[in-house]
Amino acid sequence: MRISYREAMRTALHDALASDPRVFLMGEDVGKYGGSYAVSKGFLAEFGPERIRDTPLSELAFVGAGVGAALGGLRPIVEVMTVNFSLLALDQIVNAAALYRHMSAGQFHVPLVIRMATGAGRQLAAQHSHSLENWYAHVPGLTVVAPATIDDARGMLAAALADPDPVIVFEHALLYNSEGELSDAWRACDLTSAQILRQGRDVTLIAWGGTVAKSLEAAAALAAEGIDAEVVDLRVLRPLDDATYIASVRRTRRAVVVDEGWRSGSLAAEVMARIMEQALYDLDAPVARVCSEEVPIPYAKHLEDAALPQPAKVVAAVRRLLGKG
Amino acid sequence: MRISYREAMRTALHDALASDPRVFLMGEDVGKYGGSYAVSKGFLAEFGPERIRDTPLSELAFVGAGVGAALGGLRPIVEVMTVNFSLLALDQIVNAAALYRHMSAGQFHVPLVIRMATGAGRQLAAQHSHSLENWYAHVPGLTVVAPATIDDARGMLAAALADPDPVIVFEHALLYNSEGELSDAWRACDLTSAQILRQGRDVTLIAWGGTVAKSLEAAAALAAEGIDAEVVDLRVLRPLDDATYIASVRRTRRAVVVDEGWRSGSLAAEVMARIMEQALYDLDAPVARVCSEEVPIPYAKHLEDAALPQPAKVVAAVRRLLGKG
Amino acid sequence: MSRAPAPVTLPRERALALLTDMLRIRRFEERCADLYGQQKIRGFLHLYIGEEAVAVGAVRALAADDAIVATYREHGHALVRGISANAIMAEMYGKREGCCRGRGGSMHLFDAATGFYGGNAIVGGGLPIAVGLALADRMQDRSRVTAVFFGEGAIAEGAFHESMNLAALWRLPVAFFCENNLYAMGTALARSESQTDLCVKAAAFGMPAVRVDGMDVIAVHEAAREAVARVREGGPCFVEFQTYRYRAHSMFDPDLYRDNAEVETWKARGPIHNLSNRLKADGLLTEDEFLAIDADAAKEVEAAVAFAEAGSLEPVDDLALDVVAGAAR
Amino acid sequence: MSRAPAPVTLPRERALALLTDMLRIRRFEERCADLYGQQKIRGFLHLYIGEEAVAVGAVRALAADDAIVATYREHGHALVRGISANAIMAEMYGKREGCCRGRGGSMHLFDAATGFYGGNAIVGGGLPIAVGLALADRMQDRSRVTAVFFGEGAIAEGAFHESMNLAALWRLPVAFFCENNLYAMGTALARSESQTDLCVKAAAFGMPAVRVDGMDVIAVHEAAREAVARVREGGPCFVEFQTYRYRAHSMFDPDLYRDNAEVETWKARGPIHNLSNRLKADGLLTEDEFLAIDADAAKEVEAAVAFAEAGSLEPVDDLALDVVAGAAR
Ligand SMILES: Cc1ncc(C[n+]2csc(CCOP(=O)(O)OP(=O)(O)O)c2C)c(N)n1
Ligand SMILES: Cc1ncc(C[n+]2csc(CCOP(=O)(O)OP(=O)(O)O)c2C)c(N)n1
Ligand SMILES: [Mg+2]
Ligand SMILES: [Mg+2]
Repeated sequence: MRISYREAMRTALHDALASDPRVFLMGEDVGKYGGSYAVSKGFLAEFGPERIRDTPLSELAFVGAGVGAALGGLRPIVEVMTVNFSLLALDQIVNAAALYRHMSAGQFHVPLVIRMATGAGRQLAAQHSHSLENWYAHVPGLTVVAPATIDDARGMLAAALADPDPVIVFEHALLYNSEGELSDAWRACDLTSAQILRQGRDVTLIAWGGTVAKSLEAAAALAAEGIDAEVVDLRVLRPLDDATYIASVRRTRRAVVVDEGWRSGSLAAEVMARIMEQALYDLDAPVARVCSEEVPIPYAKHLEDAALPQPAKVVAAVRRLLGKG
Repeated sequence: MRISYREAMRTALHDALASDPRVFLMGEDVGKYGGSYAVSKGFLAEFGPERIRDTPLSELAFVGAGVGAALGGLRPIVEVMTVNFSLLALDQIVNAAALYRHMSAGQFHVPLVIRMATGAGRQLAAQHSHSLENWYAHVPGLTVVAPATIDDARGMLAAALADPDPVIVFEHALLYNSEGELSDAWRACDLTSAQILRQGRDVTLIAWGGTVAKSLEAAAALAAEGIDAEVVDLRVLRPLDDATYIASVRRTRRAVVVDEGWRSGSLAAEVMARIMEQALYDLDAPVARVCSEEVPIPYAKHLEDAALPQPAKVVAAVRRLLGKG
Repeated sequence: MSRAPAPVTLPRERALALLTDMLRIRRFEERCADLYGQQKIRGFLHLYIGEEAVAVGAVRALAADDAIVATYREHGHALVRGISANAIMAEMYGKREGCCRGRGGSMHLFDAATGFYGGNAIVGGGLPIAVGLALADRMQDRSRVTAVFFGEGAIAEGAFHESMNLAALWRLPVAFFCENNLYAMGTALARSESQTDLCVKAAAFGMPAVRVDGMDVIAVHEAAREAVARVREGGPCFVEFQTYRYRAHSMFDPDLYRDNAEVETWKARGPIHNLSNRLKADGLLTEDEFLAIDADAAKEVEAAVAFAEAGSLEPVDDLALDVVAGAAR
Repeated sequence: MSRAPAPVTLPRERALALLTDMLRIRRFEERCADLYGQQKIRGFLHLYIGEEAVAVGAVRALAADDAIVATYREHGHALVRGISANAIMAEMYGKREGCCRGRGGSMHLFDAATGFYGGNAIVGGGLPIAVGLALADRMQDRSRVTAVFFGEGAIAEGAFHESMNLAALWRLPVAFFCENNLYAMGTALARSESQTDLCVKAAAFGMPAVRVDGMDVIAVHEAAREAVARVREGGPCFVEFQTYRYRAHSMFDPDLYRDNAEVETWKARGPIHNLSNRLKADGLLTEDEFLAIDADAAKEVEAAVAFAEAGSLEPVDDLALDVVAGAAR
């Protein structure tokens, strides 16, 4: 069945709400407005204002209320409209959600799902274009996922809700309109494994979220040049599934990490460090990375395009790795 | 002259206040209380409540007020008591301080200095023991420094105040009581270079802030075993001075990065990635890292010690690198 | 609206200036909506149509060197403040000739020359900055006032609370100008505030608080002038302007949360014909004069479009400029 | 204090129970201070001495299955709630027998059995969590009340504002118990709030707000009982307990910001002799009885110290437990 990412996410949410009375959705404009990305359109009428709970503009408190509601036995899905606004809620995420189990020595736990749109590419300029996945992936106590495929948009939420601890779900804003085939694999979605989306022998492209499609595009372009790229979708950003991408790199002996975050301090760096730690002697060349330039994301399209990872930059990086630069 | 880190920082602050009427200090308990680390004790009496400005518990607003005051022609030094509370102020730091110059295309800039204590080691438990340097070092528009030596405690502040853009100063809480010789070098403090604190031939230890002393201690222990370690203090976490540490690694052909942050998504990873990118073929072994364990920092001393990087762990990592593990 | 229009209490020239500004904003923004449809303007675009009286009456109450901090719905404020329509339009085209060389777009208009400190896309994000600007003025003995505009939605944010307290505690010259258009995206005031009387909330900081009909530019102007005078002398002040946006929140908003009757009721109170009718009733304006002002406004806008169309693109090589002083590191 | 003591309005047993709890806290904390000097307890230690009437009167006003969210100054609340002195002391020793197996320490006492949701070292950090607990109760039709304790310093934080609004807007069963001890570290209330009448601030959310003498445990208890009843039926309520801490903010605080006369004035109003004098005046307590209660309290504390001393250390191999379910990843 061919559906959009939005529809997949929407169906997943609908399922969760319909099947578990403990689940509710809370956030700015999830109800009357229909969700700022229209993911929850119609839900208010169907599930009512208690379970489709519009909140005031109070990111810190409604995320914290999600922590409390999870402690109180519910399974809240808190929607922080975009990662940009999550900066206001970080204290509750890092100092409460991520720490309760530990500080209480396992007496309490926080089965909270926080969804947020992330990323750039729609000319929303500097304050609305952040990609801060690596900040979250740095924090023990959190599980961080980035559904990039239709299957994951459909399947990851249920796994996140089944998790007894907080899960952060990053939905790249450019993905909502993307379409694809929903396979049966969505039912087996886990929060532990990376996935090989394209097999190849010459180089491994490691991507997640918004850079997966760009990497697949790059792989297609490379194929036309006779370069056979493998594409790994990390899917889960914390904990990283080292086994999958490192096995791939061992086979291809070359890798490019494609990350929409700024280069310095990126998750790409973490992946590179792990490859160095675990597979240095299997490499034929240093692992490369294509990240966002180290600038705030500008509004003008040509500048925004230049600031972000693009398939052409990935292709160029691969060519350099293969000495064909 | 032998002085404490606290005294060095205090003198630097005093100098700045005495020599530039645009400079003022603002934060929780910087005045009447004397500063939570006693750095500004006595300042209120000397400079008055306008310039030694106690704030209510309002991290978001008083940091943002610092941004505004900097835009308005002052040179605010905002003290966020500890990095743990800076989570509440991140929006103003990331979405305002770091972006104003860019969004306004250079019409406005934010000469703001934000000081904060960081790090663990005093049994303050999970919510009071964060090391989030890498979060800040990830953000374009910010300069991030970590004075670890007496000279830097004395000299970096003036350089930070001279910078036309926001500078984040991380002071590791365990350093305040440390003592050392103040050399004349403090006058030449820049915000650009890393520094070699100990020369050695066999391995490079790369550290900053709270891990510098631990690395020097490890180097001393290694020397007793006949292993000659070079110790690089990064000093500046954004932008990183690649030239210095990479030249060192080229000489020693081995490196261990010592980082009090959690391993995943650490600044250590960034350093490793850059070494891979720039000096892979000069390495005799994968670069190793000693970071905090991936757990919230516990209260009990034996657990806290186990969670943090320690000289013995650095020594062990070096031994492993040299095949003497 | 069957009552006779209230008489105009301002001198004709002043009243006409207000009318002119409102028309300039209206025509500018209507054109923006077109251009968005044509994909000449991209990203988020938040129109101010319906709310013009607030920016016009309030900004015109400020002295030339007062400071302004605004939101993402700030074209009106920028235009009235004196950023040229050309520079704003070119900015929204992403052109080098824009007031921020295309880096900012609709939500991030800045202008040092006129003390326009943005354009902020974080709800409530401008409030602490305004406090800091005012603090700098006070510490440097300048008599400048900082006016910060924000929607009623921002009042639920912690930033509002913390900023109001700091400004009141330190008696800083900040004019808190709240544009209460009843909705924050799709969320009506009563569904976001336990206390919908915003002046009560503001007064709880010990700050004077006033409510004004934001559809009446003269009332806005007079209230703002009083507030600004008070702020210049005595410390912060809060003004609630009761207004309404005719259009959707942004160009992405399907506008499902209000009913048409409500929109029409507010349109009937529209700030432009509110004033023009009164001027006409007082014999201070003819229909021809009105049309001439309107035509001038349209002309200014068309010139701005032409300017933006003819603009150039910032070289990609300059991407890393203006991150920190010098090139990005 | 030359007036005759006010009569005790509670039955003797109830009043004695309150006295007993206050003495338990007092002796426990005095011992903590010693132990800190001996470096048996480390990290931050915030003593509640002087404020005992608040925790005792308020916690005793809750039903057994109500929820509590507290701050880093929470030994008293934990003790009254029913976490054993043994488990608390062992926690502060960093021992495995502590209520959080040594992971939390003084600032992070937790206990699932008694609904004690911590111990939070972020000022204001517990407020949103309390809102969420109450939301969960409401949505699950439980009649539980959540009591959240916080200092007056927390009122300046955005978290207070946002949480008060959510609780009032959604009419959630939260009792906001503000411990106004006049200082936030070294910052006096008047230097942190433009409006020092905290009830005015709270009432601006449309929430009932009450002020009580926090040195009078009976007054505290009665006000808290009323508040809790109100919350259980109708929605949130704010209570300001006016109290004072006799000791420094933490063991690191040189306490330079208050003068001795002020401290002494408050000590004269001390909650323990306030109540014991009244009981004696009413003929409900003899000095011997008082000494016996006090001796029991001291005995409980000594037993707790012995328990903690005899405790064991969590194996370092278990460091990564309780990060997420299973071992840390
Ligand atoms: C902190 C933050 N949260 C959420 C958003 C998304 N958002 C943009 S505008 C808006 C509504 C703001 O309403 P209001 O303050 O009343 O201003 P108005 O748009 O009505 O002028 C929202 C929720 C944002 N930009 N910033
Ligand atoms: C968000 C935050 N900022 C700063 C601190 C440091 N700090 C700890 S307690 C405290 C004072 C709090 O005062 P109050 O809320 O009145 O409680 P009290 O200590 O008087 O009981 C401060 C500033 C903190 N823990 N959290
Ligand atoms: Mg609004
Ligand atoms: Mg207090």
